[in-house]
Amino acid sequence: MNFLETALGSIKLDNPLIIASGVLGTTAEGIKLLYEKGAGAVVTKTTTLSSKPGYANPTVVSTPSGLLNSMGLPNPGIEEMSREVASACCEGVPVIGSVAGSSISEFIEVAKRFEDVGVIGVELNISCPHERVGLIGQDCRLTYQVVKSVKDSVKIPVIVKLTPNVTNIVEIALEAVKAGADALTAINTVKGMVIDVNTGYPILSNKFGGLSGPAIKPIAVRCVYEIYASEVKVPIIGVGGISNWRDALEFLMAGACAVQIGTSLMKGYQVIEKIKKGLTGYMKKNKLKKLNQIIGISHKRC
Amino acid sequence: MNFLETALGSIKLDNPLIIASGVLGTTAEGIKLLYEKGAGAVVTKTTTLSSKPGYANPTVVSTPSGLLNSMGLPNPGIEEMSREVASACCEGVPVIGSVAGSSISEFIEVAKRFEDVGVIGVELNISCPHERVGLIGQDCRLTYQVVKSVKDSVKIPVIVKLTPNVTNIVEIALEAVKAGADALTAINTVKGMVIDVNTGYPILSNKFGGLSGPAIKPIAVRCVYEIYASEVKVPIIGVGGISNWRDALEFLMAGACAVQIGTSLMKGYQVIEKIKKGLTGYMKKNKLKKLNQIIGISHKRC
Amino acid sequence: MHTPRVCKILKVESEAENIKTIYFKDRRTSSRIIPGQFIMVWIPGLDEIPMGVSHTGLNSELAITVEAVGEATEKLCSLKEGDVIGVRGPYGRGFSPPGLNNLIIGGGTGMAPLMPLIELCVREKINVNVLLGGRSLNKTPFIKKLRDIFNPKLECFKVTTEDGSYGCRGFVTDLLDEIISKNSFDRIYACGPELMLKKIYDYCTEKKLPLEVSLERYIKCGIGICGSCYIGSYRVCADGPVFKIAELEKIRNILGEWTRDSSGRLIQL
Amino acid sequence: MHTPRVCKILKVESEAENIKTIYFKDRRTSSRIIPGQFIMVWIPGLDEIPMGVSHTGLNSELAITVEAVGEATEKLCSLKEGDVIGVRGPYGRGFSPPGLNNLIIGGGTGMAPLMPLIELCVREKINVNVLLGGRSLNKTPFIKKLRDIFNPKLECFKVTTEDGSYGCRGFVTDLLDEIISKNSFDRIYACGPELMLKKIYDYCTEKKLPLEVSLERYIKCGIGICGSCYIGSYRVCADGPVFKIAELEKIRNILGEWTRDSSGRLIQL
Ligand SMILES: Cc1cc2nc3c(=O)[nH]c(=O)nc-3n(C[C@H](O)[C@H](O)[C@H](O)COP(=O)(O)OP(=O)(O)OC[C@H]3O[C@@H](n4cnc5c(N)ncnc54)[C@H](O)[C@@H]3O)c2cc1C
Ligand SMILES: Cc1cc2nc3c(=O)[nH]c(=O)nc-3n(C[C@H](O)[C@H](O)[C@H](O)COP(=O)(O)OP(=O)(O)OC[C@H]3O[C@@H](n4cnc5c(N)ncnc54)[C@H](O)[C@@H]3O)c2cc1C
Ligand SMILES: Cc1cc2nc3c(=O)[nH]c(=O)nc-3n(C[C@H](O)[C@H](O)[C@H](O)COP(=O)(O)O)c2cc1C
Ligand SMILES: Cc1cc2nc3c(=O)[nH]c(=O)nc-3n(C[C@H](O)[C@H](O)[C@H](O)COP(=O)(O)O)c2cc1C
Ligand code: FES
Ligand code: FES
Repeated sequence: MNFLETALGSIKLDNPLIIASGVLGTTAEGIKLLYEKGAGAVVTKTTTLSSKPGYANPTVVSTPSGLLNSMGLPNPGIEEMSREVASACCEGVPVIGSVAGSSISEFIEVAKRFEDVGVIGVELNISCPHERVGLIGQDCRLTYQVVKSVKDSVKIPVIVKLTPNVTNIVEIALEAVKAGADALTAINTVKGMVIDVNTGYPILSNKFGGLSGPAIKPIAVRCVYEIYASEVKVPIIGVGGISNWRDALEFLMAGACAVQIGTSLMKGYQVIEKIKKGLTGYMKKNKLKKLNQIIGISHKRC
Repeated sequence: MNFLETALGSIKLDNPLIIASGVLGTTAEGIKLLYEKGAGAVVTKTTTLSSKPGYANPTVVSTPSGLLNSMGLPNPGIEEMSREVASACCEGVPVIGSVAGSSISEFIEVAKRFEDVGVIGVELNISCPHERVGLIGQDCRLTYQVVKSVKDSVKIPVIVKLTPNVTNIVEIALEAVKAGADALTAINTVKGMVIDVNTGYPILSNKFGGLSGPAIKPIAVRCVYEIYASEVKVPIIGVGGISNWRDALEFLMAGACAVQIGTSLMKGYQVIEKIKKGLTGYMKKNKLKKLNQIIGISHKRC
Repeated sequence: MHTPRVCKILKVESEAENIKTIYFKDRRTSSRIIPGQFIMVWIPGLDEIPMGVSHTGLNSELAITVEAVGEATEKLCSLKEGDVIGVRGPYGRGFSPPGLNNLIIGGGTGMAPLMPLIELCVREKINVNVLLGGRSLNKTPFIKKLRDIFNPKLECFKVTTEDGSYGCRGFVTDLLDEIISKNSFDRIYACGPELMLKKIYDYCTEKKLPLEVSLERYIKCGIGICGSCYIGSYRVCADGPVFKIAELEKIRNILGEWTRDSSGRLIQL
Repeated sequence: MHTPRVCKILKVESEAENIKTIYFKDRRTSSRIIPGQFIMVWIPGLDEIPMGVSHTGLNSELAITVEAVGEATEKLCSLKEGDVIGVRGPYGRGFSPPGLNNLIIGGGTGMAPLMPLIELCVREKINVNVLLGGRSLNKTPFIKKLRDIFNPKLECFKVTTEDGSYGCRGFVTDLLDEIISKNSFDRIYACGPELMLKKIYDYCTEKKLPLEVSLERYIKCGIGICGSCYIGSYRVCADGPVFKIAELEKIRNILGEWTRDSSGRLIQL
């Protein structure tokens, strides 16, 4: 019996552990390996129409219980990325294509090309804190426009990835749903900065970056909880600082139907199986049969 | 020679280490002790017109490299708090009164009462993430109104404490300065939540709380850097996750004229002298005479 | 670290009227606790309150002894085996290690944090004299437990009740003169109602006796950061709850006179 | 942990034309590094690039040997004693410990990460044979250092230059047949241009020899998380940079054929 099956609307997943965008899902072989290592699905590196080299190094730096990155969305462009993804999809790997662009037509084009090669859905990255696309997810109108346009252009589910760098994440979530979002991913990284005090230089070449890892878990859990408590009724994918099964469970209880992991892959691929094993153990111990029985239960505990 | 003197506009401080609001500055004797332990100034617990019991416990819980709290602004009301503060001010302790209220007139009244007992300035708390006052600091118009009204009613410097829980902290900072703010404090805590996975209960009785400690340092440094880089020209007080002199230095380099410490007092009062000693050592080693020589230097390193 | 660890209740004993002793296991607490330190007990969905630890046993077993005085303590007293509570800690500064000859004075549930100290003395065969005060036999906890412990050497254990239903009639402080004149104590430990402690403090100050008392104030964070529990410039949660006589000297004008409520307002005791 | 630690440059040596060896101290790296692991070197305000460690000495002393091939390496090569760099690491998987009889093959600055392995063998008196290939005497690093090391037992150290300006004329791979037919090696280590490595790989596969090579790909995070450095399903920064022959087998179609640029685009080598 599989205790971990879950659904994101029409997307059925064998287990709720999805690999977050930008974390190792950059090539066909990388994506396949992540699936072999147990992921329920893999989100690709965010892809744009043309290739982007990303920012100069340093692009990552440690912070207390976290990691700050400003990769700058390096990607080979959809032409080449869709070849990589096609190869993974052909072998049955559930891939979600992460999409960004500097115009609505670019979003549409990239999403369609992902659809063509057989992804199970696209995730719109309107939330990178160190990118211009991040501005979209900080604005209701832009969010609506981008989501609506993509939604009108593809048949596969459209997932919208939200940023915590807003005054009210629920407002943006509602806008995305109004525009047709089939699911929401919360959260992308939190905007931050690290300065080297020996030299005075901001360490990242881009100065600002996105904070991930355990440090942001309380922020991410709060966002998921807030969205689940709102009128938003589409499935939520929780992400931010998950590094063990208890963390994953915390997001499920807050209202997430699935979770993504990113930074914790730093500790090795085995974190995937460990989390699944832990969750399965928890389900058995508590005589639970389906994740549905725990998704959102924190909202009943008050 | 005192290497650590600094100024926040007309407020001169012996050293840049200020005790953050809500952290031990609740009584006369507490405030005096913090000053004896070496603080450059002490901000009081945020005070309202009438007494507030705060939220039920649990009001604090640990997070990775951080602390989540939702005290709920417990305070004895300005009548009683001003007596405590008066006693500290009489003995020459530089006290900053932290002010909140549920109406503009309450803000004004509390600020004036603080002024009457001799504080060196007031800090307007419009930024608590788990309080209604926090909504003020998320809105340009409300920020302007509250700051302007207080500014028009007192002669002492008015410091405005900002929240990171906004889309664009610079926008709010500019509004506060337009309304007459003499200095800005960045940042208050980041809105977060922790769920106990054994029971499903959100741990804090108020569910949501404010994240502090090292986890939020990269967010706080970013905010200070962004404000300093903007048209805002008033002094900035940096706060968020400072637990050693290198952390303090990071904020100074990002553009803060002074810093506040809160959560790191958990490790004991000696953190105050340790930070001062570390900063003095750094100044000497680098043959620097005044903090001015390092304040904001990161902006020249690009 | 300062996150409640959820523990199953192993056993609940009725200790006296409205007073229950609740057993559970928590390795972190049991491996670190010093008698006199306290823990924060979380009742999910309701409250989190400070509690002394009234027993430390084998295999990480611990107990708290709770008097139902309000919502949280009533709920705690109604819990059954198998129910859960959360605990974090241990916090604060505990009692000094016992000397050669020790006097322990407890008033009501104030005896709770002193119990592990008594257990320690008995285990290590250290001389210990115990005075326990209560309102009446039914309302006084630990009588049976202490009798069981002290049966072999009865002379060391004395009880007073206000109504005389057990032991001597009166207050525990009434016995001070007698016991202190007959003995020379290296340590005197006390916990109970603050007015009782104040009396003991005055007595010991006069006689220059080495007193330590455990105090109570409104605890929120428990980790010395929120400023809720000040007594003078001491934080009960971090600098206490145990204070030595030299420290009490600095707060003698507050002791037994003033406390602060949840908002920080001064309240006459 | 993955934050650059700023270090003062202690000394800069000119190693060959456009190649410098830069000495500095970093305790964390020196106390953990295994030959073959790499560090990320930060040039404040400019770039952060992967570098092998070419020397590990006493008192946390380390060195990198840098060939100026672009902006970052040129800047590094222009630094002087007293200037600062930042380093984080060590990262990745290094070489296996040497066997009884070892062959080390380096091409140009590819010899850098192999130097500490040679130092180790010499220090521990382990048999080691070294082949070093370069374009010409002026352009080939480490010749003097290796000659100093090997003077007492000259037979183990051979150099080839493409122009014959030193040692044998030709490629280092030309010497394989001879040295391998005369010896039986427990380990063969190689690092250098990928086409050279590919040749050595083919040779060793045919002869079933225990080869390990160190590869290069575009490194960004250095900690196995960003997916910039894939070669097949291996991450050079975390699964490599050293790969054993059985692993190379799985990427033989990529080796010497394809790499990826900073954007992840495939580039023909
Ligand atoms: C260090 C310490 C150790 C203690 N040990 C024990 C013990 O071993 N056994 C025991 O029965 N009691 C102990 N207490 C007292 C116990 O914490 C209170 O009785 C309990 O908190 C009351 O909660 P309530 O909701 O039942 O009552 P309420 O109706 O909320 O209040 C009743 C009284 O308890 C006080 N109180 C409420 N909440 C707190 C709080 N968070 N901190 C301090 N006082 C509070 C109130 O001020 C009031 O005076 C201890 C207190 C402290 C400070
Ligand atoms: C594990 C490893 C160990 C290395 N050890 C050494 C060494 O000991 N000595 C030495 O001289 N060189 C070494 N290199 C190569 C060195 O990192 C590159 O020469 C350097 O990054 C070039 O930077 P640049 O700005 O000077 O050149 P650019 O003009 O930016 O580029 C020149 C070449 O270097 C490559 N390059 C640029 N940045 C990187 C990067 N971040 N990661 C990988 N390749 C890059 C480019 O793809 C291009 O092929 C090593 C590389 C790796 C992966
Ligand atoms: C190195 C790195 C690269 C990332 N790249 C992307 C990206 O390209 N697109 C995106 O939507 N999110 C990206 N993210 C954000 C993650 O997908 C995720 O939302 C975030 O890291 C929080 O999850 P975590 O704490 O589990 O890492 C990246 C994160 C990291 C650490
Ligand atoms: C227990 C606690 C209580 C706080 N109470 C207040 C408050 O009353 N008013 C306020 O403006 N900020 C309050 N804060 C926020 C701090 O002043 C500070 O902005 C924040 O904690 C970040 O700094 P730190 O990481 O050094 O703690 C509180 C923080 C903590 C941890
Ligand atoms: S309870 Fe917070 S300081 Fe003591
Ligand atoms: S450089 Fe990021 S995974 Fe290797």
